[in-house]
Amino acid sequence: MAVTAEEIQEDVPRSVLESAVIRFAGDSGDGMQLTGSQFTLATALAGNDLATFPDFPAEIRAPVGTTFGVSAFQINFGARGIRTSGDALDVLVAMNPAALKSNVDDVRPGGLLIIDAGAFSKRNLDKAGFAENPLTDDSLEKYKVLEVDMSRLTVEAVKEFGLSTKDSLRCKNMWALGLIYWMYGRKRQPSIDWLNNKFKKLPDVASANIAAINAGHAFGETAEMPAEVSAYIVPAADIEPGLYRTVTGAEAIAWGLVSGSQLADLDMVFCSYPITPASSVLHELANMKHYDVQTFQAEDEISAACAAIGVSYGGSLGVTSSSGPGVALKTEAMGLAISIELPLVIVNSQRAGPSTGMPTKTEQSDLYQAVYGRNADSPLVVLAARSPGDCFDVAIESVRLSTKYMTPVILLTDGYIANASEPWLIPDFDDYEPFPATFRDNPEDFHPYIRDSETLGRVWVKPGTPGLEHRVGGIEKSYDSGHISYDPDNHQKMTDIRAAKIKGIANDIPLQEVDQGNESGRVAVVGWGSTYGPISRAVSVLRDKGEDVSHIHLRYINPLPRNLGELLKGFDKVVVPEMNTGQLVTLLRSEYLVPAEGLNKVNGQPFKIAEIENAVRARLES
Amino acid sequence: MAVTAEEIQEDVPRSVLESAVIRFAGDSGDGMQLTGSQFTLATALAGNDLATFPDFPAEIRAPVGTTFGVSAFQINFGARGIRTSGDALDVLVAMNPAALKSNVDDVRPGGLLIIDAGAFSKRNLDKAGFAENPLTDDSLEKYKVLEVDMSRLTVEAVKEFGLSTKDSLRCKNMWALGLIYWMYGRKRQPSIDWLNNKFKKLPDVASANIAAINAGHAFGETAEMPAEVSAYIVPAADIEPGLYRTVTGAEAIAWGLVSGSQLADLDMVFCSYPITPASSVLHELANMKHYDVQTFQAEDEISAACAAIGVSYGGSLGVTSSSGPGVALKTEAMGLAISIELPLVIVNSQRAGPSTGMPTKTEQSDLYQAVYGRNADSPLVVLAARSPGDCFDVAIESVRLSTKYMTPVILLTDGYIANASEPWLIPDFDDYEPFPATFRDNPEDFHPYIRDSETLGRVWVKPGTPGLEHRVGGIEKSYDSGHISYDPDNHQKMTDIRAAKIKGIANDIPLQEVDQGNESGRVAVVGWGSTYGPISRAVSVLRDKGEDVSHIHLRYINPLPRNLGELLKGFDKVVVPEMNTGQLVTLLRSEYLVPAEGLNKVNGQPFKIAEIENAVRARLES
Amino acid sequence: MNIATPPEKLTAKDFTSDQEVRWCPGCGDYAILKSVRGTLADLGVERHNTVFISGIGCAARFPYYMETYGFHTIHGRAPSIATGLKIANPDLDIWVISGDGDALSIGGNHLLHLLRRNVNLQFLLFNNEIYGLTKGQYSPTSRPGTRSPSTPLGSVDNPVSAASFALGSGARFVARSIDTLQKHMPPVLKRAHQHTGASFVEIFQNCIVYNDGVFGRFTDKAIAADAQIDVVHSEPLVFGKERNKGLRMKPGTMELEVVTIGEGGISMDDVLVHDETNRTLAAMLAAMEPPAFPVAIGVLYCNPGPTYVDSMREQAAVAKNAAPKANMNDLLRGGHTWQID
Amino acid sequence: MNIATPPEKLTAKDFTSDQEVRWCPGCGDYAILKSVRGTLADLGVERHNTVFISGIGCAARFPYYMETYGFHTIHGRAPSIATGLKIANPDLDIWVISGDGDALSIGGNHLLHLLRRNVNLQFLLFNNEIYGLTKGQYSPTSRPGTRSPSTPLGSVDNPVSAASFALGSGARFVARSIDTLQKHMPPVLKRAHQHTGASFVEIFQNCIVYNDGVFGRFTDKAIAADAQIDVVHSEPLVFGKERNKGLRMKPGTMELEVVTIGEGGISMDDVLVHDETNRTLAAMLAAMEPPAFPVAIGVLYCNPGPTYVDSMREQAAVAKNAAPKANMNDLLRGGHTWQID
Ligand SMILES: Cc1ncc(C[n+]2csc(CCOP(=O)(O)OP(=O)(O)O)c2C)c(N)n1
Ligand SMILES: Cc1ncc(C[n+]2csc(CCOP(=O)(O)OP(=O)(O)O)c2C)c(N)n1
Ligand code: SF4
Ligand code: SF4
Ligand SMILES: [Mg+2]
Ligand SMILES: [Mg+2]
Repeated sequence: MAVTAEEIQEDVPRSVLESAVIRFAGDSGDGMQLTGSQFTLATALAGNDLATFPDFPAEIRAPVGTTFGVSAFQINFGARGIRTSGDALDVLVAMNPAALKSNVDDVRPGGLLIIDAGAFSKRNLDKAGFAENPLTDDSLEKYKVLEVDMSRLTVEAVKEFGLSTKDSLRCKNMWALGLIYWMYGRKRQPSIDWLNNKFKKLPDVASANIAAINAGHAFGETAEMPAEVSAYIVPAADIEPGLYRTVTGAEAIAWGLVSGSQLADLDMVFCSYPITPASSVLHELANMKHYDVQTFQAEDEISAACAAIGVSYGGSLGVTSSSGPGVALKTEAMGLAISIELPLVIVNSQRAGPSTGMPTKTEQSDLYQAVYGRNADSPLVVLAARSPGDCFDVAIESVRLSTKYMTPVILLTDGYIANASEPWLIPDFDDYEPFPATFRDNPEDFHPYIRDSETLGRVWVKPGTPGLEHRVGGIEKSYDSGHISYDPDNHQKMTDIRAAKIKGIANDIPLQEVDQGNESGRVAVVGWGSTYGPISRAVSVLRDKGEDVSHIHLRYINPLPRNLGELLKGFDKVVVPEMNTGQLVTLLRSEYLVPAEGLNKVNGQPFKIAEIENAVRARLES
Repeated sequence: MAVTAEEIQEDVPRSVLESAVIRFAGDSGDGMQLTGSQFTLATALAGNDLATFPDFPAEIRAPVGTTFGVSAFQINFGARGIRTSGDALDVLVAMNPAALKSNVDDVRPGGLLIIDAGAFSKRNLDKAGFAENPLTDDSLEKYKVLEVDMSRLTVEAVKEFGLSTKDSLRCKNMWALGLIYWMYGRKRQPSIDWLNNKFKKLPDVASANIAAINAGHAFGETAEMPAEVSAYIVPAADIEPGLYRTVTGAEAIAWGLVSGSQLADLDMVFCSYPITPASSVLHELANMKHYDVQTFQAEDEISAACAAIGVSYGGSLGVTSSSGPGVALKTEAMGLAISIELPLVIVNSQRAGPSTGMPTKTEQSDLYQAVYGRNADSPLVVLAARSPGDCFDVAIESVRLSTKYMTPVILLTDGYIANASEPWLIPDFDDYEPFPATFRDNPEDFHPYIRDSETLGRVWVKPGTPGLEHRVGGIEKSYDSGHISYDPDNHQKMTDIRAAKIKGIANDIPLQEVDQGNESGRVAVVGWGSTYGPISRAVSVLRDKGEDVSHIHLRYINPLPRNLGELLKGFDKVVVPEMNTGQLVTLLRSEYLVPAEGLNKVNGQPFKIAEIENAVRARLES
Repeated sequence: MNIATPPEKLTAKDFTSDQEVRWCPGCGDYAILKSVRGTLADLGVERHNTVFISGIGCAARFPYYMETYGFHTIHGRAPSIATGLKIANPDLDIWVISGDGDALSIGGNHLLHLLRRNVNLQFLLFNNEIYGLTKGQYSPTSRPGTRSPSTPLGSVDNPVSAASFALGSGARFVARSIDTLQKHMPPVLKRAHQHTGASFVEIFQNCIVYNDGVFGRFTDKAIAADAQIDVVHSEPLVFGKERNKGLRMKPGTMELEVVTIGEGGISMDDVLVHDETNRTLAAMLAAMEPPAFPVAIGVLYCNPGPTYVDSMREQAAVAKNAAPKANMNDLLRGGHTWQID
Repeated sequence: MNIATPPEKLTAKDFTSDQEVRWCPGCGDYAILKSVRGTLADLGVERHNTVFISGIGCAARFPYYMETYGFHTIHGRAPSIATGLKIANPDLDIWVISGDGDALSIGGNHLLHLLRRNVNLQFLLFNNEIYGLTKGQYSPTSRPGTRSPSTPLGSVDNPVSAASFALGSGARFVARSIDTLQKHMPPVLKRAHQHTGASFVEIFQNCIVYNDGVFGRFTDKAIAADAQIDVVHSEPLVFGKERNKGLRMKPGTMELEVVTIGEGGISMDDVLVHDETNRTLAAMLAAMEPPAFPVAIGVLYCNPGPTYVDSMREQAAVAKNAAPKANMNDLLRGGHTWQID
């Protein structure tokens, strides 16, 4: 493999690393997310595989210098396949005491701390809640520490551009980036181009930032580095060839929904009410009017869901999106969509709860809500995306199933997937099989609840079609005719067919594949959603050590793949890691009566590889 | 045992029956519910055990004479314990063609039809959709038919009181009641007293109705009855001694909530938005201002739930009530109550769904919603009432658990229980152990999330208490202090303690008892809610025939009784009849990995005894 | 089922579906149904292009009885569903049917936003000041003191005025009629239909079962002429059996008063002329209550403005013109990319 | 923790909790917080008797910063929770804090019903015409054309006017102030506190991050005097740097106009005198928009009426007086009973 960007020209001796985990942490105003995404881009261009984890503070702009105002961006990159943003940090860049305080525990012993000593004023130490200056006591003993007065060095580096001190200091993230670029032999040019473009109208700011990058880089090249700090090279990974870009889950969902509606030959109206971490899908789509996408910011989630139903009733594709508390409000409307049998895609970007919970932290705890969370017998389809890139395909599949079977589909993603970006092998849209929706327009023998004998989906009619005028509602309907019916047997029949329709979808989805390992054996680790990365890595680590462990990862939560029961019964143990208190595990146990055990974590953070590895090992040994 | 009302004086030979099932059916305007409840009262006074099933039309006042305007009232009474309103009818009283049409199929072959021939005009036959007059073709062959021109006979009987023909005809339900009174040897006096009281201000109307009862009764005594029609006696049942009254589920819920709040030494505010079949609880409580009950009819269900949370935050007992679609709207608020850890009782009077479904028909399909239906890990307590009278105790238990553990409690009842009335051995309120709520008022070492070490419930503080000012919210809270916390480990700890608190309640509830049968054996029939009657009867029928079947009926759905798993494992088969597509069965299978099987019915009607009997028999034989 | 091409001129009967009407005999809803069917026939609209959307309630059963497209949705949410439908298909002619509970209790928020967005459709509120379908509880429009199953001692809340609320929410068309006024209602409905934007029409509707005669204070034959004023744009605000009563601004105040023409030196010139484009006047008319004032019916306010869906479509059209032809592969390759060989 | 007996006279500092304030530096919320703390101290209210209830949003973080009881609830529902609390404990002094999204988008219906019921509490709406907490999407009060992450080409909906909506919903106290007016706000808050019933106060609040300067059109120092009018009951409606501008009814119309005293024969006598009990005037004042008109601040409307919880309690008291002493056994045995021996 080869990167099209020109090869790195080295003049320093560099140690070779298989992978590295770096976290940039600073105040919300320090531009850590930008720094992280620039480094991500440079790393992708260098041909490494990578995964990232942005971690925002809950406050818009918390008071400067406080721990709850710390913003961080983590990246794991390597010469091998990378599945998670990394368990423990090799390098922490801490731009102030608060950033050090709230992140240092994640650094592996012996890891490197790069610290802006210029920010360690008494005032900042106080704000961060340090009684003692950690740079002067021995609390950082177990790490390598590189103290640099980045603040002063940055101000000096950008002096010539006449910025205020405040504005000068805002370049210090680029200084840090420059230093890290040097450490890992990254090329500066793409970031320089990006800065020139971003600050087109403020050339002094662009130049200052570029000067800061260069200064940081030069510091690495020329400074007398302490012995512990060296320059590295992380060779390119063996990556599937093709055209790549980075993509976040929110982007991929948006593009997948648009792609799905194009494959279904439908206009799409996306109806939503802002909520963290779901809003970014709305923002993305609001910019896509030229793709026959309309966005409707409703007055609340109920209205958003209902408007989406109105859209689908009108013969376009209605999509709505929220996070757990907002999806809760859509529940009654989902019941209507189930009863009225219209397409509807509901995207849930899960976050930590209950109630307001921790809006900026990730969790997978809305599976119960998705599968069971409605009054009455109300089956619908539930799908889950495993990674940012996977969101694209799952979104398309949601549209396919929703329109083909005239049913609501819930697409589960989460705050981690929504915000994290990963390199993505861009698919060719022409490779996707279209699934054009069909509308009834023949009045002959028409009834609104006539069903397709194969899918059991009912006919879809666009109001405006002559001769097909009809009336439907959320009251129980007579089989075929759709008229109001209180007939006992009819209700039984309708309940049964609603259930059969969803169950039958099992025949239209792929058989469950084993992601890694054998089709039977000692332990199956079964996951869904964003735990894909850590499970996958943990299982490959275990397998590398010769353990008989397999990884099964579900995209289809309801209905479940039709071979899943058989598959699970082939393992002595089934372990189900989830970022909740045990939800998928309930489904698997009741569905297949397999003694699946949960492995649960609800602290708002993705699983660490070691957590899964250890838990599975414990099962192997027991 | 003896009935205090004087004993029946017989002068006709009567066949003795062990039990009988009668249904009164007529137009909504025909007063069938009144007729039914008068007969119920007379039957109770005669010392029979009984169960009733009122079945209203969905429309307020459907056009006269149509099948969808038919209103019916069924009663099963007997000399033995009665558990259901009866599978098949022994007698159908049909006041018009529509009533015959929509009810005749429920009459057992050989059963008696008592028909107001005077209402079988061409017009009425047309409205009911009869092509032929069923009285003149042979479609009623398999029944005994007593045709009487009740309309004409009633008009004649009441002539002397000078009512209009229309008003005269409104007495015909009393004529039918008189006839049935004669058939079963009931005393007329209580109904006569009731009529005199009800029409105090319209003595002519009272007299006319009384004359109609007497005329119907006299018709039975004197008319040349066809051979098939005879007079019966149903001996008094062996009923637990004590003071009785009839009670509907809605009444019992209301009184139980009031009792619970008195036992907890709290004022209660009941916050609700009308919805069928839940409204009757609101209506009942709206009349109870002198029991320190306030009712608040909110603008919607969300507001009702939130107001109830405000009430509990204020140190009174907040209760809210609705049916499935309304409870769906309360979901987000329930999450707040879980997070904020305040008492809240949520009564769900279940009805057939999804969506608007069949509001007047019963179903048990909101168990998933109750147990799993929220975003995030959101455990709460779920209880279920099995019968009208049982509602009283379950309501008290809901208040007890909610206040003791500072948690929302969902009380599941259904449309059948809410409307059906049964004889109720009135408990002595003084027998109930009080469970007074305690409020923190000591500022020393106070934090709002301090917990009781035994219950794990947090402290309850009344705003207005000096020195305890504090702030709480739906964001994740720091253990103890209650301050906002985004700390990962704290979220894990709080999630765990919320779960542990609810799980721990299993130690504060009774062990599961076996309602009938042995503690282990071939088949356990496990039920919850209003299926109690038919399961109980079906199991006793089977046991009478020597079958090894037990009946286990759950009041506690979450947490489940701590011995339930053991108990179920003692049976070869576990059968779970539910009026849904299989919800409790999911819980039992996942919780205990027992191969429980569902027996499901969703036609808006309670189970018939035979349906359960046959299904269990099939399991016994397989 | 109907044939695809509508006949030359449809009649009220052509707008009648095959569903049996299931309101209580004598319910005011029948009269409204009749008016609406007749109005549609008169307007010459096409059945297949007409959609009735309703929430839940007695009123909300309306769509079943119309031989058009109809959607009986969930309680209070019809405005949102109608908004989505209009966005998806702006060419449809949409009528929303709602009750006082549906529109002003559970659905108040959606109504507010429908009105401020000015979505182009007709919104008919059947106000019977009671919850009919759930058997007679009081509603947010019930008079204080209303005894109902949930307020056995009489309600204690102040009712909301539907028309005042609509005006406060930014409605640009507010009108009123009465179920029994079979001559009055059709022209009002036609004006509503003609108005581009959200047309809000409150119809006083008698619930014969749970709230019979509650509007008697201004609809009883004997007093109707003196207790109602039918407001007409550019015409003086006169009423009364003798048409000798009028409304004017009470001198020196910001209040209306009823005057008698020919008494105390009052002439026709003193009487206010109705200006349906004036929101202040509309608000004063909406607030009038008997016995001090007559109840205003007719078009209280009509002042068209930009509508949501049209503005949205225009913006989209501009964006489409500006942007290159939509192609998914272009989109996916639109950002920073790199090639791995 | 505080001691149980409040000291003689509390200061603003006594109303300051130990929680770190977490708004963006420069946010208008700080100024409002300062005013409220000062006002409570001036009013001499007791901390333990004071409760702040909020929904979700930046504004809704407010309760954490007050050394009183505080409940940060869920988005849009604070009015309902406050209503329940007031029913449970009518003696509490309740302040609801809300944002334009919280109160007028998701929570519009509850606000309507809070106002029409006239629950006795203070409702403060921090209107920054944007969703702050969720990072800057437009809100129902945003000006048309507002560019935001969800409306990159500019919003196309007509905004709702908070004060007009409140009046249309039946509010009996409507006032306005501006975050930066530290002298103006406290008296307005005191009037709100003094008023028995639901007191609605809209406070224009600058979101420095997502909507900075959106109120500049009437708050910029240079133009403020000419672009604001502070309305005071019984005083003429004059404003302007020279205090020579006034409002009057445009002759022959139902509209306000701005006049200059001393020009074109206009004298002080021509200028309207503010009558805070007149809803029509209040509605006209609420609707005024620059540049044609100044923005009205101060108490636009105050006209007390019966309040929900008090009426409810009175009704209950009467019922309790009338009915026999409550005893559960009596209740259970109240209907028709029979004895089985
Ligand atoms: C979510 C939900 N809550 C409550 C109900 C019960 N419900 C049905 S209609 C109605 C009110 C009806 O009143 P209105 O809108 O005035 O219509 P009317 O029957 O008077 O025409 C209520 C409370 C429901 N169907 N759904
Ligand atoms: C049910 C629900 N929906 C959406 C959100 C996300 N949300 C939080 S605050 C907010 C709007 C904030 O705007 P505003 O009320 O104007 O307050 P501000 O932040 O501007 O002070 C939204 C949409 C939520 N928390 N809960
Ligand atoms: S209950 Fe009232 S509103 Fe409903 S159909 Fe009957 S009369 Fe009409
Ligand atoms: S986002 Fe705006 S409203 Fe929110 S705290 Fe920051 S400045 Fe204030
Ligand atoms: Mg109504
Ligand atoms: Mg705001």
